[in-house]
Amino acid sequence: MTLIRPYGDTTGDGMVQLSFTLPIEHSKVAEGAAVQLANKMGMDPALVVHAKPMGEGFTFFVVYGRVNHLVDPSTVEVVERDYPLLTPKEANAAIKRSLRRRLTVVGACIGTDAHTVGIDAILNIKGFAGEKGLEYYRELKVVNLGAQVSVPQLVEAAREERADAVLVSQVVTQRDAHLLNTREMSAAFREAYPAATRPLLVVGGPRFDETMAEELGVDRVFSRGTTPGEVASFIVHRLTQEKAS
Amino acid sequence: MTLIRPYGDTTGDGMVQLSFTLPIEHSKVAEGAAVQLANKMGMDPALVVHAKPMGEGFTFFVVYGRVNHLVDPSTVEVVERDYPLLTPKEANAAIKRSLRRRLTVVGACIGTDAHTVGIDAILNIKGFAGEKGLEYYRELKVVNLGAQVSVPQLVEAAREERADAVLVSQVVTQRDAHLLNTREMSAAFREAYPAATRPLLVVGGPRFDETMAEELGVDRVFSRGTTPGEVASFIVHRLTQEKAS
Amino acid sequence: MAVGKASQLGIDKADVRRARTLARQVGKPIVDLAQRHTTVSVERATLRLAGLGGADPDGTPWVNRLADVVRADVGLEHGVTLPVWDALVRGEGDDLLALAQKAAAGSVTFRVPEGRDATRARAASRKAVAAGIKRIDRQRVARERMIAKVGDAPSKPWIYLIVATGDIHEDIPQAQAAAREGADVIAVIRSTGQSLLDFVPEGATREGFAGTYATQENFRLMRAALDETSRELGRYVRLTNYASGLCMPEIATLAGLERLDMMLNDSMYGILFRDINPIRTFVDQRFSRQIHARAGIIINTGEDNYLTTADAVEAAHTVTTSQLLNEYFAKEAGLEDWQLGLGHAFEIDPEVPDSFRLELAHAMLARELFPDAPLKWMPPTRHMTGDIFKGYLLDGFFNLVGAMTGQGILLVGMMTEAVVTPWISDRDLALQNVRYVMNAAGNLHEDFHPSPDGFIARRAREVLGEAVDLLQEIKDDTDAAGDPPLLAAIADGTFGLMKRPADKGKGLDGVARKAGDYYNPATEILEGS
Amino acid sequence: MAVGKASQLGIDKADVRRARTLARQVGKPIVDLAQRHTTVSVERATLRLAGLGGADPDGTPWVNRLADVVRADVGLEHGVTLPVWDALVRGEGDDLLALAQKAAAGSVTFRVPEGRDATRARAASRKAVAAGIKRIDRQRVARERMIAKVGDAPSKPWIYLIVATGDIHEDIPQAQAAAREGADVIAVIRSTGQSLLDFVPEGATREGFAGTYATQENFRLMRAALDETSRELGRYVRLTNYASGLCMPEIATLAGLERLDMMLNDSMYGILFRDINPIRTFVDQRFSRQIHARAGIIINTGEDNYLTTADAVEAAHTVTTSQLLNEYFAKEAGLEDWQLGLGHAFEIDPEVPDSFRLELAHAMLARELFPDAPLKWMPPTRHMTGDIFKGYLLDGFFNLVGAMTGQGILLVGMMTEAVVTPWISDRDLALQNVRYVMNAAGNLHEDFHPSPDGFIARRAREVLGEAVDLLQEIKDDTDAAGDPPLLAAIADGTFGLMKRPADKGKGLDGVARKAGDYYNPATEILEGS
Ligand code: B12
Ligand code: B12
Ligand SMILES: Cc1ncc(COP(=O)(O)O)c(C=O)c1O
Ligand SMILES: Cc1ncc(COP(=O)(O)O)c(C=O)c1O
Repeated sequence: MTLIRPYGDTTGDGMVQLSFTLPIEHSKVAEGAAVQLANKMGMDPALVVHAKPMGEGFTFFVVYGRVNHLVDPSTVEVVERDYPLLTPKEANAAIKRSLRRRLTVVGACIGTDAHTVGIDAILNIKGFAGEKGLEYYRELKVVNLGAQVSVPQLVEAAREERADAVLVSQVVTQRDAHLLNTREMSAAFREAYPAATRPLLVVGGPRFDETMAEELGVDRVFSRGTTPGEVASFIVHRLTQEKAS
Repeated sequence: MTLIRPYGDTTGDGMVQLSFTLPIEHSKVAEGAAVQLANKMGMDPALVVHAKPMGEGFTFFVVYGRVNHLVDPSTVEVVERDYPLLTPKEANAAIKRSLRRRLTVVGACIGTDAHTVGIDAILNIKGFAGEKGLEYYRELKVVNLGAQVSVPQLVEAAREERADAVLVSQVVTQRDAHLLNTREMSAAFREAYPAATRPLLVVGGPRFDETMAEELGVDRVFSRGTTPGEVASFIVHRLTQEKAS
Repeated sequence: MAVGKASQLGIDKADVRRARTLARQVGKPIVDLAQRHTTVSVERATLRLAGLGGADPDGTPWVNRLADVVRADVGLEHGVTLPVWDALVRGEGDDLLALAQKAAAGSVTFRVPEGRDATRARAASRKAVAAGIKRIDRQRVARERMIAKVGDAPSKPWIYLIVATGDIHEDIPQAQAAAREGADVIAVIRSTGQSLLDFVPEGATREGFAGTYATQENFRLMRAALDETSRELGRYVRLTNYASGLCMPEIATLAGLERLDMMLNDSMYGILFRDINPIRTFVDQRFSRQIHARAGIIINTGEDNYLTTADAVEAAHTVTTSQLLNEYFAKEAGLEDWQLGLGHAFEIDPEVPDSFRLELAHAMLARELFPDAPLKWMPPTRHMTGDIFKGYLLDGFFNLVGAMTGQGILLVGMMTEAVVTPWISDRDLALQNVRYVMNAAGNLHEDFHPSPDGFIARRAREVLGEAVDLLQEIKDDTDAAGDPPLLAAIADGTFGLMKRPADKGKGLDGVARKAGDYYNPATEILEGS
Repeated sequence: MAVGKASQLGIDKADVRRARTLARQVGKPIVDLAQRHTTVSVERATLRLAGLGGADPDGTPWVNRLADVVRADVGLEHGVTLPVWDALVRGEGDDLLALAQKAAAGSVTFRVPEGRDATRARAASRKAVAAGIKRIDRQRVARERMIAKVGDAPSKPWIYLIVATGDIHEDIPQAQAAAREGADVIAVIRSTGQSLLDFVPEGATREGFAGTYATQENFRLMRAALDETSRELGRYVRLTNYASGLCMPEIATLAGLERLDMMLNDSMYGILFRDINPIRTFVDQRFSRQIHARAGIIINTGEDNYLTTADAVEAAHTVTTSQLLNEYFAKEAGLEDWQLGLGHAFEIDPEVPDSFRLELAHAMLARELFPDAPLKWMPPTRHMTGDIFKGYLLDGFFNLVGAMTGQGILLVGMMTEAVVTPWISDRDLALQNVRYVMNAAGNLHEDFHPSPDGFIARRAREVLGEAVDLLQEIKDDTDAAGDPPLLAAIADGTFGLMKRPADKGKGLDGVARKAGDYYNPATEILEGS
């Protein structure tokens, strides 16, 4: 792969659009400050095409310009799918073959987060983007604890249900709520279980960075647009491989 | 003045919005490349909140995130008005007092540019933003050559009219047309006139950077939102000061 | 659009009457149920009306400390009033605070007074609570005076903007900026999780998540700031918060005391979206609405929320059904038409053909059914994505429906809906969007007359028909899942696809069936008896 | 909206008839004037039809070289045809190219043939030119066949998108991308300055400013690329360019030869906005429109441009007036209703109260006046600013007017209008805007019936009234500034506030009054005589 640049209307022109607010009254200096920021971001020339005074002591800017950075896609690290995508049928067969019992999955929105639509999209039969949710899988037992589950409640439920995997959703991200809660959760599981028997920990939500699994102490992070099939395939892969190995 | 940062919803949060296209098919790697660019621009964390495949081999991104740059308004250089703002009456009086003749201004859109609204806003009686244009000033003689005037034509007209100031508008900026044309124009005047008698050269248009006068070889650059009064005041100040000094 | 005017949508008056009759038939047994119960929060609200505020050093409010001890000693079924004022009359404390502190220290024992003791306790408590209600009355008068003096919002719809930084001291300047840019109503969004707290936090707070805690002090600070801005701008800027969750009655009370102007307050939201026990909710609802009625507060109901989980076309009639129920419950609690900000929303998938016309049909239906209610018109949220440009456009068309259908309260949509809680610039851009639409097309309704057998009118009648059918079904729902029928229907997942049985859900343990000697001076005064 | 239908705007049929009569009365003397003159570009177009292309090593087209020599030898008033084919018949060159080269080298002298020489020259020239016209005819058939085979644009309005990189090799992939994203029409914007070139550049070009040069080769490359994409997409994607400026007749000819589908072509744009001599323009106009008529090309007129300098409310009637004149001139030149993409635009200051309703009124008026013309609906440009969000919204409301008033050709507005020529993402976002509006509200016109005495209908009638008054005034304008009266009016600054006297302006020296023996086989064939 070769180096690339942003594309406005000509190959290599490097053009981008930027907007932000500065806590400063509108003036020529304020516009200069906006240019300074854009310059620091690598935009040169940077054109302030719109400056709007807002409230008291704030100005909103729209800036267009060329960035001089090169992008090297070959150095991008992404969490690529390192497991095969299975149909529900295949997933069921793999579980049957390898575990000889149903696999139990416990899901929840933890902390004070009440956004259940995401986890429901993964778990409920209805599913998401045309794929059925995990409840549809005959060999999966799904326990969906719903919203605002505390970490101790979750650990408790995981124990009671002898969960093979725990699926946690976090949607609210203000002040990094999702990161704090996830770390608290993974620490609690580490505390409550010996390493060998700890359930697989999976966390998901639209604003997660999928490369952060290790940092958060979980086995996998799923972000925006995840489909149930991906999640099922991952769980089955990990849990049946473990058994196999 | 103190250092400032962009403001999303909390002092110091540094949040900005960025959008651009990369010439790359949509994929996880493409999203990673978008994050890489944002990181290089100093955004960290950088969140790709929207990625849309466009045409073949292009993807459009919207990215939100925090920039770590600080902005120092005290180091911003702007072209501040270094002349007094005169009313038409005062300007007329100053000319009369100092030159004892009418001052001649020749205006034009040069090159292939046909956007006359900007220069007309400055020159025509009708004016702009509630201020009358230069034609309204009794002591100014205004010769508006209109659109698509070539540089030789302009020099010729300036000579014929014994212009004290030449006002040039440039609106089209694709491929830096405005900069090229302005440089060609100022070089021609330097060629055609001895330094002492060269008319004042003023250039304007919405996408000019006002700090570039020297680089472009002109006496002043006016940008977005200029009003006729500012231009008249500048011309009068420069030409009557010169006489005075 | 006034009552009595011929229907633009070809709606038969008899159908509307039938819908209201059904709503009453469904709602009345719930009111009876609510009257037979009390809750910890109703009791704490009563103590707050009597002037008990503040919290212990751990942050637990004194009303909680006191009510808990009373309950432990004598149960909840008599209400806390008789035991508490009995103790006061007995000289166990100089005032409520002293009593609460003593109770917390374990040095008082409560009893249920009888005979003359009871009469004395009743009289003393009624006096104390009446003082609180008088403060609410004075705030209502203060609001009316201030509006008369500085002026009201210049036009309808009122422009409603949210602030949600989590920090009251960031919220205040942002709210003031929003007001200066044109907001008529400021809503301070609550921190996640507050709805499930069984107490109201105390003091000025700076650490909410995606919203700021609702506290009496935060209410006071924000109202004072907006009073200042109202005077500066020459128009009264209204303040909104949430009377919702486990402490609904108390928050309503604090809102009345601190002169908030509108409150989110839905008869079923807590049940469906917070899994709060249905009986707890209906009891708390009725009390909080009685307070709102008294305080001259406009309520905002939450039908828009259904459409964030259910499909906005398929479930359109559940919105209408819920509006009819909310109306019934609200009026029963003493609220007047002008106080009913019934909710609905622009949540149809923009990919659906004719989505805009469907939105118009739904919005016009609400307008015709509730001609004298302000109506709260909620922007798109579910189909907003990270594509902020598309989002900005969608918000513009939402505003257009608002303008064309005479909505009273317009919640301004943000282009960053799918990204972050609103930035200062999001609000500014959003207001600019509203202003353009209102100025350019605000009078378009004059030119807009869907034909009575056209797409829009047919759709509106269809939705009303489905709502009537649903109400009929609810009325007839007499299975084991619950009684009254509405409880059975809620247990079955009729609303927002959530199944909420009457014997489950949070806060159930805070509910008690009233004993024969139950007494609550607040209810007595609010019900005018 | 078909002819004969009752007016939604309460417009009196008699007023419409009167407007058309006045347009004819104003236009006819101009047609007579045009018939009495020829221009260098008309003559060069004739040579192009006869097959002369290419350029000398300096880039000067052979048609220019040849025509210039002929003119120097015998003047323009006889046309170039007789002298040129006379020379060919005389054996001065094997073909046109050889003759042009010889002429350029100064080794031929031209004369005006008489008697049998003239007859022979006429016959030979007619044969040569007929071959060119036949190529145009074949392209028309090829277009029709291709549409029949791959399919046409699926619905109205046609979505019209511009590309403007300045480089034909960047334009092509961008145009193809735009087509794949939904464009029905691609317009390649021209480089600044081309309109004032008195020759058509040659070859594939990569260095335009804010647009790409219109050349025969660029036309061919882009049409071939779009043919490929049309087949890929299963719908014929139309291509547009500009038959405008000093070489209007030649560019029209090249468009016909290379199967372009639409051309910007206005009867007065060159006069007003490029300061081209009025007589030159009217002569070139008539010829170019005869070509377009023959080629089955749809013209797009330029009334939108008026509103970039004049106020869109005050000057609304000048748009209507110009549309009526453009219609008259177009029909006189043989164009049919379906070929009349009459221009108008959404350019009212968004700060003006009721701006959206005013836009609707203007757009509906155009729709009623020209029920069978496709109409070209132009997006806001003048009031677009660097605020791309506001711009995106404004474009959405522009699209809505387009949908509600059945415009045939929708020029898609860009959020970066005030910033740059469109980026690839701007087009994509803009198309998404159009798609949302069409899908969500495309059928809104069914519900939209402005009352005949309401704001919108009154405004429409007012504008029509003003247009009729203006036409009357023009007809009566018999002052010294010009004759016929339309020339006087143009000299007075009636349109777009520009004063353009008939004896001034660029290209005047390329105009000649025809001599008695003037001959032009192209005109003869095109006029079917
Ligand atoms: C619907 C909704 C609600 C509904 C929730 C109903 C419900 N039962 O879930 C209601 C109305 C109740 C609600 C309330 C609030 N909401 Co809300 N809400 C939304 C909304 C509109 C859509 C979210 C959604 O349903 N997305 C659809 C699902 C399918 O997508 P998803 O969650 O991303 O899930 C996918 C992936 O992320 C992934 N995934 C998610 N979880 C998991 C878990 C696992 C294990 C895996 C493998 C994958 C996975 O897979 C899913 C399918 O692809 C968003 C705005 C928006 N348009 O995004 C705001 C939004 C999420 N809400 C927000 C806020 C702030 C709130 C409130 C806190 C406001 C308040 N203070 O009152 C309240 C309180 C809620 C609370 N306590 O948490 C903010 C969050 C801001 C932030 N980034 O921090 C948002 C972004 C709106 C905003 N801009 O302010 N909300
Ligand atoms: C009106 C207009 C036209 C009209 C012009 C009519 C006329 N007689 O001027 C018409 C329709 C003819 C036109 C045509 C074209 N236009 Co044009 N047009 C515009 C438009 C909509 C507004 C410009 C305007 O009038 N602004 C209002 C005036 C008052 O503002 P201003 O020019 O900035 O002037 C102020 C200051 O800059 C300053 N100033 C300006 N000049 C001077 C000079 C001096 C001496 C001083 C002191 C100050 C000063 O003072 C003024 C008052 O404050 C802009 C888009 C937009 N919304 O900005 C596109 C725009 C300028 N056009 C553009 C283009 C590309 C064209 C064409 C080349 C397209 C084509 N290929 O066909 C053609 C050809 C024109 C040509 N040969 O130059 C592009 C330029 C892109 C770029 N940045 O390079 C724009 C930005 C649109 C776009 N996004 O594509 N256009
Ligand atoms: C009626 C009502 N109450 C409360 C809320 C807020 O949710 P929470 O209960 O989490 O504060 C909403 C949602 O906006 C609502 O509509
Ligand atoms: C009819 C017509 N011709 C030509 C043009 C383009 O301008 P130019 O003549 O500079 O190519 C326009 C503007 O869009 C137009 O409307």
